[in-house]
Amino acid sequence: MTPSKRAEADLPGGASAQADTAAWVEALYRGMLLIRRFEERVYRLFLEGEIPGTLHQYHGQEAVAVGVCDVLRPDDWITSTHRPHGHALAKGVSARAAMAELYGKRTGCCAGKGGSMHLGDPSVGMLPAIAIVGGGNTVVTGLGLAMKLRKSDQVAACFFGEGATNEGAFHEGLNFAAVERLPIVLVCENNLYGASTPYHRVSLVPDVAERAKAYGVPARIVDGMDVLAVRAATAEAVASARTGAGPTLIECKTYRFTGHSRSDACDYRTDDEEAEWAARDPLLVHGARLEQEAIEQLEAGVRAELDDAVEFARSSPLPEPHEALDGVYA
Amino acid sequence: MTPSKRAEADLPGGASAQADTAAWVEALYRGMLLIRRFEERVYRLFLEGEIPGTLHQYHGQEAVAVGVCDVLRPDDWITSTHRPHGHALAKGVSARAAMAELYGKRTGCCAGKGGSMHLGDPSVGMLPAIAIVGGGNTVVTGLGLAMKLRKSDQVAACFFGEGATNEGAFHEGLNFAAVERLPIVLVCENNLYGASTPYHRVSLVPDVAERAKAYGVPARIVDGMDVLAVRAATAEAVASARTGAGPTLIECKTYRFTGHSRSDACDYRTDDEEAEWAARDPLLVHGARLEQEAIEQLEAGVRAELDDAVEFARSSPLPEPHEALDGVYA
Amino acid sequence: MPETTVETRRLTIAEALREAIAEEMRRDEDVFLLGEDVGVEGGFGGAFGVYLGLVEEFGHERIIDTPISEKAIAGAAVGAAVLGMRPVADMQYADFLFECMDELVNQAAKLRYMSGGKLSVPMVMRAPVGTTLRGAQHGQCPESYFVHVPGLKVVAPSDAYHAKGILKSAIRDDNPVLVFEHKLLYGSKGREAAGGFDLTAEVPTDDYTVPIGKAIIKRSGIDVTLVATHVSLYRALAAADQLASEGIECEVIDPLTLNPLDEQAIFGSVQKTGRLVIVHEDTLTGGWGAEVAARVADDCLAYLEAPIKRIATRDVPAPAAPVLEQAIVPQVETIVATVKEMLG
Amino acid sequence: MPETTVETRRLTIAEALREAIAEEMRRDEDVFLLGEDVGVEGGFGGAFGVYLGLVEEFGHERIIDTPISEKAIAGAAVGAAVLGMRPVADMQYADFLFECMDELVNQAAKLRYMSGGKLSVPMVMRAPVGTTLRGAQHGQCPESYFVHVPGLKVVAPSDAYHAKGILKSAIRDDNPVLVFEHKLLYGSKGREAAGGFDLTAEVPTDDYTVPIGKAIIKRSGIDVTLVATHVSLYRALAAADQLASEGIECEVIDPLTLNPLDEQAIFGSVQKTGRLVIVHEDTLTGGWGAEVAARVADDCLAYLEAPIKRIATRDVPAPAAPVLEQAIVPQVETIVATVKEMLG
Ligand SMILES: Cc1ncc(C[n+]2csc(CCOP(=O)(O)OP(=O)(O)O)c2C)c(N)n1
Ligand SMILES: Cc1ncc(C[n+]2csc(CCOP(=O)(O)OP(=O)(O)O)c2C)c(N)n1
Ligand SMILES: [Mg+2]
Ligand SMILES: [Mg+2]
Repeated sequence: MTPSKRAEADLPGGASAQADTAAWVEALYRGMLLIRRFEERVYRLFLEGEIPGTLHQYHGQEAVAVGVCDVLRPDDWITSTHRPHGHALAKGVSARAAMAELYGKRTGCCAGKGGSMHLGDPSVGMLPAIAIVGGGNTVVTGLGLAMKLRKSDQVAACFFGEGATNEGAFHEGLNFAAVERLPIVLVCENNLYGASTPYHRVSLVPDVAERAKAYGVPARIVDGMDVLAVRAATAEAVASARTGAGPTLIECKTYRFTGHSRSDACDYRTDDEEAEWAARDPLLVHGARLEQEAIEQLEAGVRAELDDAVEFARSSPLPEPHEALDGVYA
Repeated sequence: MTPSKRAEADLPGGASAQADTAAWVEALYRGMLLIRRFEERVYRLFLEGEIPGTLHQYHGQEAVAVGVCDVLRPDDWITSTHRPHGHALAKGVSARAAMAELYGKRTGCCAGKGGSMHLGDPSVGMLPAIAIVGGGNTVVTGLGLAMKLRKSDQVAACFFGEGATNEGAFHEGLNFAAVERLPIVLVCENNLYGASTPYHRVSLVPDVAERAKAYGVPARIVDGMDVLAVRAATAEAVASARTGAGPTLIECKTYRFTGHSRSDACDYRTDDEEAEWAARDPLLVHGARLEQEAIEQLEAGVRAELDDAVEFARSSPLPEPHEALDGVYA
Repeated sequence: MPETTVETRRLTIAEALREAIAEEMRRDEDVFLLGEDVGVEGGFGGAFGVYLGLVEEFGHERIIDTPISEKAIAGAAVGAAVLGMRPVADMQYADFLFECMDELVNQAAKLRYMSGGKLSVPMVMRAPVGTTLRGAQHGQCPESYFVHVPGLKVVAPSDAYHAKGILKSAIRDDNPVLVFEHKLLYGSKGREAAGGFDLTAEVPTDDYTVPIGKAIIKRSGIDVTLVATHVSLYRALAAADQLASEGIECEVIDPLTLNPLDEQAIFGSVQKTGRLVIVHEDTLTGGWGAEVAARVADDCLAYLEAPIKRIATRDVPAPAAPVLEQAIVPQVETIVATVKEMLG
Repeated sequence: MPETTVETRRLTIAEALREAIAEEMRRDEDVFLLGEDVGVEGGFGGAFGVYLGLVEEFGHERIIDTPISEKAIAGAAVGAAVLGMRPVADMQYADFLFECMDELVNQAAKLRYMSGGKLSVPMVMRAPVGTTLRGAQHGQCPESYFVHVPGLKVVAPSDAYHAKGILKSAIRDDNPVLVFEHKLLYGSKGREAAGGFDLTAEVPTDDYTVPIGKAIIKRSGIDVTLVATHVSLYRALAAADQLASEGIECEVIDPLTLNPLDEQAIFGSVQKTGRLVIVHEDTLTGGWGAEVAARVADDCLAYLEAPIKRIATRDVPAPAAPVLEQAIVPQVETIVATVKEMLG
């Protein structure tokens, strides 16, 4: 049983099961590490002028993407946001295809047309990321509706920030999902800020989970810095969705370790606050469950994977200019 | 002290105050009666082909418009919906100006340009009614914001149906009003149906008031068939808004006695349900507080007022075709 | 137009649309309908009765009554389409499309391209248009906004035969297609507005489709080309009748599809007539008539014997009073006068 | 252009806009600003830094940080304007306007008319446009959608002098005005994109305004008229430079206001040159260039010596890869080649 096949199963007991568990704990760590190192590389390559465009990075929130996607099957779907690198890697977009996309290469997961803000790949169950805040929250209802109408037991997960909960899309999407009992998991990454704006200045209700009540939707608040906590809550929500019980909202309390976008110095946050959250780094939290040696091995593996990804992206061909005109219509 | 000046005051005690009270109780009844008879006339005139266009009528919900507007001052504002006749009359649009507008005459409150769905008049503190469901819910925040910025003690009330609460506009407007502590009263007329659709099929939460919690906004549920109940809740909400405490949502449980629009036979409602609500007719409920003689006098007065209004509308000039081009830009 | 050998009946546009949806739903399990008030028992069958009877046949699973949430309706259609379903979404009035522009413009139209062509969005959005005494927020003809969106297709049928056939094409198309119909043309009530024309049409009993992207020559002529849709089309035809009695032969073209536009049909006609009048009920400035004029002014300039004229609703919101509404919407007399002036 | 006697400094567009807002807020208590991230301490001063420093001077009462709620932003602006305030609303990217189309198209543009002319909606909506490597949802130039809305005014300044002056006019205007600026032109970074042109301009220190509805002749010429805005304007100027060296004299017009369009300025130029090329970064089909072309094909047909050409962004969503983006957006070479072909 590979980690991703574990799906809704509980942590296994017994001897060989314990080996399984260890491998799975490592796999979760590796998933987060890949995102962290990917983001670090990408940031450097961006500063060096190799990667064009703009970036919204995922450092700090790795436990959410990995914890959620670990529960999902390949034929489950996710929607993502302007900050999609972590979601993409966690759902199974290869580092090569993601990196090449950031480079604007034809081998990218969107053939160079999506770029950082629209990473995604239908073949692994990820829509091109929607960079309109809240945009995924209505579209995901359609994914759920298709699954329901086809009586499949697939599930769709929708990632969004706490800032998105003030959009009309959050409201309409959640209510429709509730009424139709769609197989959807709403994953709110509450990192306290929408761009520079702290949530407490734009919502009198500090917990997004509170809002779910307005729609009769069950909600859970979890430690978004602990991949196992995220995973456990997701497993419950996914199981419930698969059996037709409708949507669940999971609010993951988390923090982005970088600026909102590439040029943000985060002067609207205090050093204390940043330090406090840095101490809860998901790699530290989960790393404590691994041997140091294992971590080093994983680092090496990830480094190799990213070396390869960068090499792949660099050596990939640019799209031909005329390709810009393809793919608008089917 | 005229009834509308009574504003947030409690029902008065004492002898002359009791006369006042009686006059005020009558005034409330008259306000509702005017709406009821107005709607009945309009419907007949529409069927006879005298009134063009389309109609969404207010029969049955009179206690809401009258109860709310009785608390408001002339310099307070309201926003209204596709079903605005009652709100307009209650806020002070004259029966003449309203009727002429329905006739498409130049003397109408919107010079013939608004029609049934956009009745309103800035000079009595009523925006042209917004016939986009939920449309008033964002615009009203601007009214409130202007009042707050100018440090006036005005208040803006926003009428909307329970159906509107599923629009993104409800969500964004309410949250923004809450965060900015705007002097707004949100008046939800929960008449159980949005067009043919019962609310319980489009919301898992039957009480709209429940939704207010998601924004930290206090909410009250009141008997929307009793003008005094509506008035009392509004008085509290308005007082709180005037002192800067922010918005309140009032959910008025009510029922429309006619179809959604002119051609609706209401086959989606049961006779039993209709009969049950007919027994709670706001004119009956409040009529019980008046002498029969007083009621007959009021009927006569209203009849005369409406005879005059129809006569005024009939004899008013049509707009000149070229006037269609005026008034787009200031 | 139906061939003479096929069996036909006369249907209104509303009946034809209903048949199209029912037949497609029978043919393909992936087709479903969603919108406000589309399937409530004892209800309206949609704002204009087009869906009456569908819920009885297909049940609430495939005829989905939604909350009043246009963003959810459009977003759900987009998402379901991505997974291969073929949603037919209903907007009671086209005026409400402004509530779900993001879902249409930023999502439906772009997801395929953003994915590098890896996915498709085979959805239909139906939206009734038309200035019909309901005032400024229920009387718009917003086709032109969507003509401007790369990734969307826009069709505007004006009779029962083409409405049924092109709706079927839209449902089978792998792209998002917006279908705009005119409220006055649904049944027989609009007959007067259409200048007395019979709005029913012969519709084959057998399955057929009408292609997206092909215009229809409604009437042949050599003096001037009239391009028009919906009620304006019937007014153009009425004008052509009047003008014919004065010896002026108009060629009347129903573009049927506004994007992709069948420009060749229009170019061909203008090359023959040398004169072009475009008539639409959408407002003038920035309306789709401008696009037609611009293309002709580029491709057919040498053939033009007169300035290109556009007759459109005046640049104002729709007023409620009948006398005012009438004053802003293109009328037969204006078309007649314009053509005469061009030729005089 | 500033007269020689007034005192001026060179400013970027961002600086000029900031000054305009600050001066208007000082002048008129009713002016205030609202939008996302506009006034957070330690924040960005809006998505492009235009508002830096404003909250320090005017406080959070008049510089209002909103939730991420575009409908609330636009709706609040509408409502406040009705009561006589003069809100300046901020849309971080013009792409997000699709989230508040109802408030803009159905409310802001129509309330005055619906009221029979009894009220006004003196609001401003600022929205940065432009294809700048951010992909399909952060690279649109959606001016044309709003040009189509009766009741709205649409301006598109391209240098600091006009940006400041016309934003002031917009704030003082009693109608809803959408102000579209190009992201690449805010500071000095866009210089390269603009063909090396200096994007700063001399801006008077004293109060001045630039009228809405008046075009600017940026360069005089007799052979062909180029109409363009934003980055395309600078590319048109660069093309004109190149063409001049080959003896072709272009007249380059910045319409500045897209609605109401200064058609007389364009007609006058076309009557002189007989040739018209419109260049814009909005996509081709249904873009505002079509309206310009249609008006000229109506009013100036007899003067035209060549087909009217439109050079616009290709009809696709904006791709992310630089090489693809470059392929769809109008470039200097295309303008040069088009003009030569027209004259050849
Ligand atoms: C509709 C819309 N409005 C505004 C933006 C600009 N914007 C991009 S990200 C962002 C903040 C989002 O905050 P949140 O949802 O909390 O996500 P986070 O960035 O914290 O991951 C904003 C305002 C946008 N992309 N879309
Ligand atoms: C945005 C929008 N969607 C749909 C409609 C069509 N419509 C008009 S009234 C109505 C029902 C409204 O229900 P509710 O808000 O409960 O008000 P009620 O009619 O019961 O007074 C609908 C769907 C509309 N006018 N605007
Ligand atoms: Mg956030
Ligand atoms: Mg209702």
